[in-house]
Amino acid sequence: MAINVTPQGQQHVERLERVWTERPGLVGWLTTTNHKRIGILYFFASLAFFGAGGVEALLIRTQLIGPNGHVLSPAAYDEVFTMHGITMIFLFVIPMTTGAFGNYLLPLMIGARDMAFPRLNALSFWVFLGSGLFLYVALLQGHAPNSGWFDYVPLASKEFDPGNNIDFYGYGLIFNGIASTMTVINFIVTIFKLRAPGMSLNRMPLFCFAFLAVAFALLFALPSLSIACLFLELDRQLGFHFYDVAQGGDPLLWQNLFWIFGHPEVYIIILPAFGIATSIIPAFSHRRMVFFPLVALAEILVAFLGFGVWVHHMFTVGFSSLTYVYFAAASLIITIPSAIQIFAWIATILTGTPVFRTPMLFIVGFIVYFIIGGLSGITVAAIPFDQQVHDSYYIVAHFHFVIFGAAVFPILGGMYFWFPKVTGRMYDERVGKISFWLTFIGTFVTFFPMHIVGILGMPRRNYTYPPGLGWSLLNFIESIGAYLLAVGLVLIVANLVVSRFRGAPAGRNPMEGDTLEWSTTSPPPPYNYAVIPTVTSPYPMWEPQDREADDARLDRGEGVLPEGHQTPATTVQDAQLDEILAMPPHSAWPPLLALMITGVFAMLLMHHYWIAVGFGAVCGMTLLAWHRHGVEA
Amino acid sequence: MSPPPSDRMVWFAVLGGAVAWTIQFVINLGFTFAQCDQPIQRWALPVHGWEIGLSVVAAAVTVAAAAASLRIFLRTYRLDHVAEVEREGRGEAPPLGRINFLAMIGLTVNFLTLMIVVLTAIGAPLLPVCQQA
Amino acid sequence: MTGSGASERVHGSDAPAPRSAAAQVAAASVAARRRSQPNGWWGMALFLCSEVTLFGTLIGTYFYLDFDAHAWPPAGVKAPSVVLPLVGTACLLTTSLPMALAARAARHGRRANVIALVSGAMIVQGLYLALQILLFRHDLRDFRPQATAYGSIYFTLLAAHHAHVLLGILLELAVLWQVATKGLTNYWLIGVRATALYWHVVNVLAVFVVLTQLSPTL
Amino acid sequence: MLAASVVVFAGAVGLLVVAYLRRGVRGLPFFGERESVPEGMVLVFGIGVPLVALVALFGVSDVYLVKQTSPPNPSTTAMTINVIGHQYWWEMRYPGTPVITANELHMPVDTRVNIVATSADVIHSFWVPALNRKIDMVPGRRNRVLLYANQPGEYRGQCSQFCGMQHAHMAMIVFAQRPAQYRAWLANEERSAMTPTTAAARAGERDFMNDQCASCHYIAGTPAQGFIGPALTHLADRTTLGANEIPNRPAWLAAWIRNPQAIKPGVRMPDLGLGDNAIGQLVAYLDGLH
Repeated sequence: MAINVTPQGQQHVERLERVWTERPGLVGWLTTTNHKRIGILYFFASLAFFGAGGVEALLIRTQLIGPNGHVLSPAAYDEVFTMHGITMIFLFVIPMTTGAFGNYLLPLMIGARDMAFPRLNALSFWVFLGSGLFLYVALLQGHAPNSGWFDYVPLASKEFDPGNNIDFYGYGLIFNGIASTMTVINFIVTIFKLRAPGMSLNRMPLFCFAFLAVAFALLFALPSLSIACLFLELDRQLGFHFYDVAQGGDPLLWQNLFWIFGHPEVYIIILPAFGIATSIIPAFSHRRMVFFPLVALAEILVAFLGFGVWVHHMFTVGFSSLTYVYFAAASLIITIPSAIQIFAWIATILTGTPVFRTPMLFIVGFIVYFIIGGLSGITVAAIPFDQQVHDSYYIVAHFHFVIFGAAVFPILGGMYFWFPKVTGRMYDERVGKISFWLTFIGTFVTFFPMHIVGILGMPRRNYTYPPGLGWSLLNFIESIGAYLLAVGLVLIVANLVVSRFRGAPAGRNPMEGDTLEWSTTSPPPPYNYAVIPTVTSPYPMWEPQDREADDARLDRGEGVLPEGHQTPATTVQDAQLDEILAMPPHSAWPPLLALMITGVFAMLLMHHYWIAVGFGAVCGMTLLAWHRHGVEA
Repeated sequence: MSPPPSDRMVWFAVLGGAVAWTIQFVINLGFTFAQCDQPIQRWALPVHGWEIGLSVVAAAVTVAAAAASLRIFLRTYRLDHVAEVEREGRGEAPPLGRINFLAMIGLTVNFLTLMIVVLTAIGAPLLPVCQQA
Repeated sequence: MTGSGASERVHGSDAPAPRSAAAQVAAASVAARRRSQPNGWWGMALFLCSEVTLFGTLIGTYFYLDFDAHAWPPAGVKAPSVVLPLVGTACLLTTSLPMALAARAARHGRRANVIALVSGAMIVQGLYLALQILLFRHDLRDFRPQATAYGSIYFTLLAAHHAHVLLGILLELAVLWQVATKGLTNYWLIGVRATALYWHVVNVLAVFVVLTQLSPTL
Repeated sequence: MLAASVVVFAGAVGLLVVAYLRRGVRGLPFFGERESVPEGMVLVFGIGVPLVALVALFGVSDVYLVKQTSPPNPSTTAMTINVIGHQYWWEMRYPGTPVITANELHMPVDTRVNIVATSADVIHSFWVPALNRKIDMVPGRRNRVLLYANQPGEYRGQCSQFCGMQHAHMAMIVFAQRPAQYRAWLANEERSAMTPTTAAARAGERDFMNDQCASCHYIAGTPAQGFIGPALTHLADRTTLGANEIPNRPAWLAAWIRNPQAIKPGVRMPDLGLGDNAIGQLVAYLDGLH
């Protein structure tokens, strides 16, 4: 987008403004198909769920602050730790990364004006919201899932869990999976087809590589989870026998299916963090990432190898050691892409001239914690060691360093980093730094002692523990750390909320960022760019001649595409201009369809199968209407 | 570079090893499950024999893919140091830059998948077939 | 070609901007000039990736349970009969040809051919579905999914594929209706191509499903 | 493994510190701005070094050590004990003897004991951290693990796979005893239950056999043949009740019988609503089962 707009350029801008004006008010938000608005909706929804999951975490730590705690009843504790896991993974990290960051930034970074399927994009948000509320209705009713987010059968079978707690889980995750599948299909097509002309694969920002990897991983991992949940519900509702060993089923079938999804999931959670890190580090180090192709490769390869390691969650179920070796081999080699990234980041910071502002601090914290989590990860890839610490607090420590330390820190850093772009105002740097140190120290104090307490033999998922086993002090420290961490997180939110209204104006590129989104105004206009940007490198903002070319083309009114919601589509590999797409404007169908789908699952849950079929039929008709009133291009 | 390598060749160079390992992995897994996870032995499979055979094939394919990517890499590298431009993330113009970029990716991917294939091949025959771990 | 070169041509003559909505000629010319697959095609292709994985999981489950079992199929259940399923699948496979031709006709804007070819394919697919439903009900009389794990996976696997056949037929109905009423607009031209792609994959899946279903006998 | 981890961690953090100290300066000390140096760094530390370390780790742990930690062939072990996981307690059976006991596993020291771990309901996991690794107890599988104690003593074990509401209170004690003591214990366990001597105890026995108790519990040599709950043949010789939840003393036993749910919410044993008198008699009976 042009940096300085001349009068001739201005008239083109005004035309775009007219074409892309959005509906005002609530209706505007309900029927929007603008990727930035949808991103913001995702952001607030998943932030709310993060709050809920955080409260659950604090309840857990309060319960365990001392031996024989009785803040929660055993039953309540089981529901709380289950919902904590489900919330943080399915309702916070994934929607926050793919939903909020991906939706808002991806089209901007590739120089597009929207996602490939804007209405599908809206639909996946509303379906995600439906599934989240679906699961939380369960908690409010006191029927929340209660056999862990891993939900092992037979504990989760009708015989041992007769209530509808598990049905909320089974249906809820299928429901949630629909939303994620739609999102990732949208992402992949967007990245394949909507890159600005000239942005061939080797000129694509690393952020996009990370999200491409995430999208593919989710696309191939989710069916396994959906099938596992389908089997579970068939067993529970219709008396099938997939998991019933008495009738030729196998409880380990669930574990296999679940972890075929569950391990790629771990990388799905961490990869967006890599993407955010790879866009923050160059900006603050004032240099390009060291060894660009290798970093891009590492992001893709992690997602791929992640499918070959799932049984390392099952090293104690008694498979043959031969089976385990196949997985141990992959589990060890998969650390190499991560090592490549870590040292590429470090080398970039080392050889650049880094400025340690708040986002950068979070990234450094992320690197430190990712190394800790990664190293403990290697130790549990060693089968004999894993068989000792498996299902102990050592594992809890390991994956919290990976998931909280390594996945959430970049999210927090990214919030600070892109806050000026989204709101047009700066956050408070001093408060930002304080909030970083609070979260950093809090995280360490909360999760590091868990390694020790785990090696001392404390199993996971215990609602309490007896005194005199040497666990009490460590648990006390962990709980204190958790409160510290909570304070830090609240401070971050406070900082952003206050800055939203009081912050200094940010301008276009307050972070000296290197990707396209920094070339447009903050916040960006509905059409993102007045001219479809020129791209000749993965760091477009560091190619001044291209930005000047944009100015010139705006004056000539070239590549403005002012008639209708238009964006160019390009070829998949080399991004040569292929056609001009007309994007659908606002639409009421997505929220409506999402409502119908919610109806289907609600009715399934209440065993009104015929009504559910009715809702299904209505969904079909809604889809017809959707396509009848589809835009014509 | 005359003529540029066909897309089919480039993508084999990138994905060959990955696909080979996937197939080796799935078949190996099928064998141990079939052989070990049943109360009564319905069939006796030559698991170790199959493993070695598979590993050899997988390794061969991976090496072939690696060789392909090396060849493509060198052919593109000779031309005004595209590789350097790519390594530094300056984005040489496609298709040349993109092909060189993919070739570098292919080299690494095939190297790492070859490692997994080899580790599996070394580790597996040393262990009894159905010994519960 | 360099990026700037590309974007200079954003308004160039070879970049077809959409004209009035239902202009079939324009649609056909866009289709003719396209150098890569359109978004709609990619969307369907990726959706099908997830469907293929889904069936991979189902088939994997079938054999996982098979490997677990003392006897497969369990005592009291006779191994599936081969002839009808194979014949049915063979007929279904033939429908890939008319669908492929329909996609081609659509790209050349031959609306009548599209309608004829798709309806022709749809009739065969409908007959296939009818046959499969009969067989399904017949099997249900022999053994039930609630009886053993074998029954559970057997019927789930088949039901999943039949559901996909049904969905495909519904897709075709929608496409036929729209193409008949609105013409081969760009939107529905891509719709035809996506539907054809869907059917190719469903047909290939049919082969794997039927081979799995018959594996105890074969 | 720990040492290596510390080295890697220290190295990486060290580099970050250097980066902070030289934040004003481009390039590296000594090497300057040559791009090939950081790239070489990525190749060496990102691929080369880890690869060597990982291959070594793979060979040592996943190929060599696995053989050591895999359960040995039963023919090479001195004895076998079957452990069956229940929600939320452990059943121990000593093959070749009529002994069936619960929650307290007695074994001789310096003896290789082959544990066969199965489950009667959901998935549990058998773990005595001080004696060996854990092994899951999966319905339909007979997993095995070696147990070996070279010191006499009491070792705490706990279920480590989430198995329901009282997962936290599914513990056990392993008594590693000198062979003589062990043989004495086994000999005693092999006897059928003592016939009650006092009037109260006899009344308690009657209640036990007539009330619901007998339908769930097993007492050798009596009509009580239930296996839903723990075997009580020699209950009085155990040190704890409710899977290591409360000490085995008459007062506690009475409290447990009066309302198990109050002590261990979610436990399978129901509140039988017995009067104090009946409870007293039951305690008298059970407390005599040595």
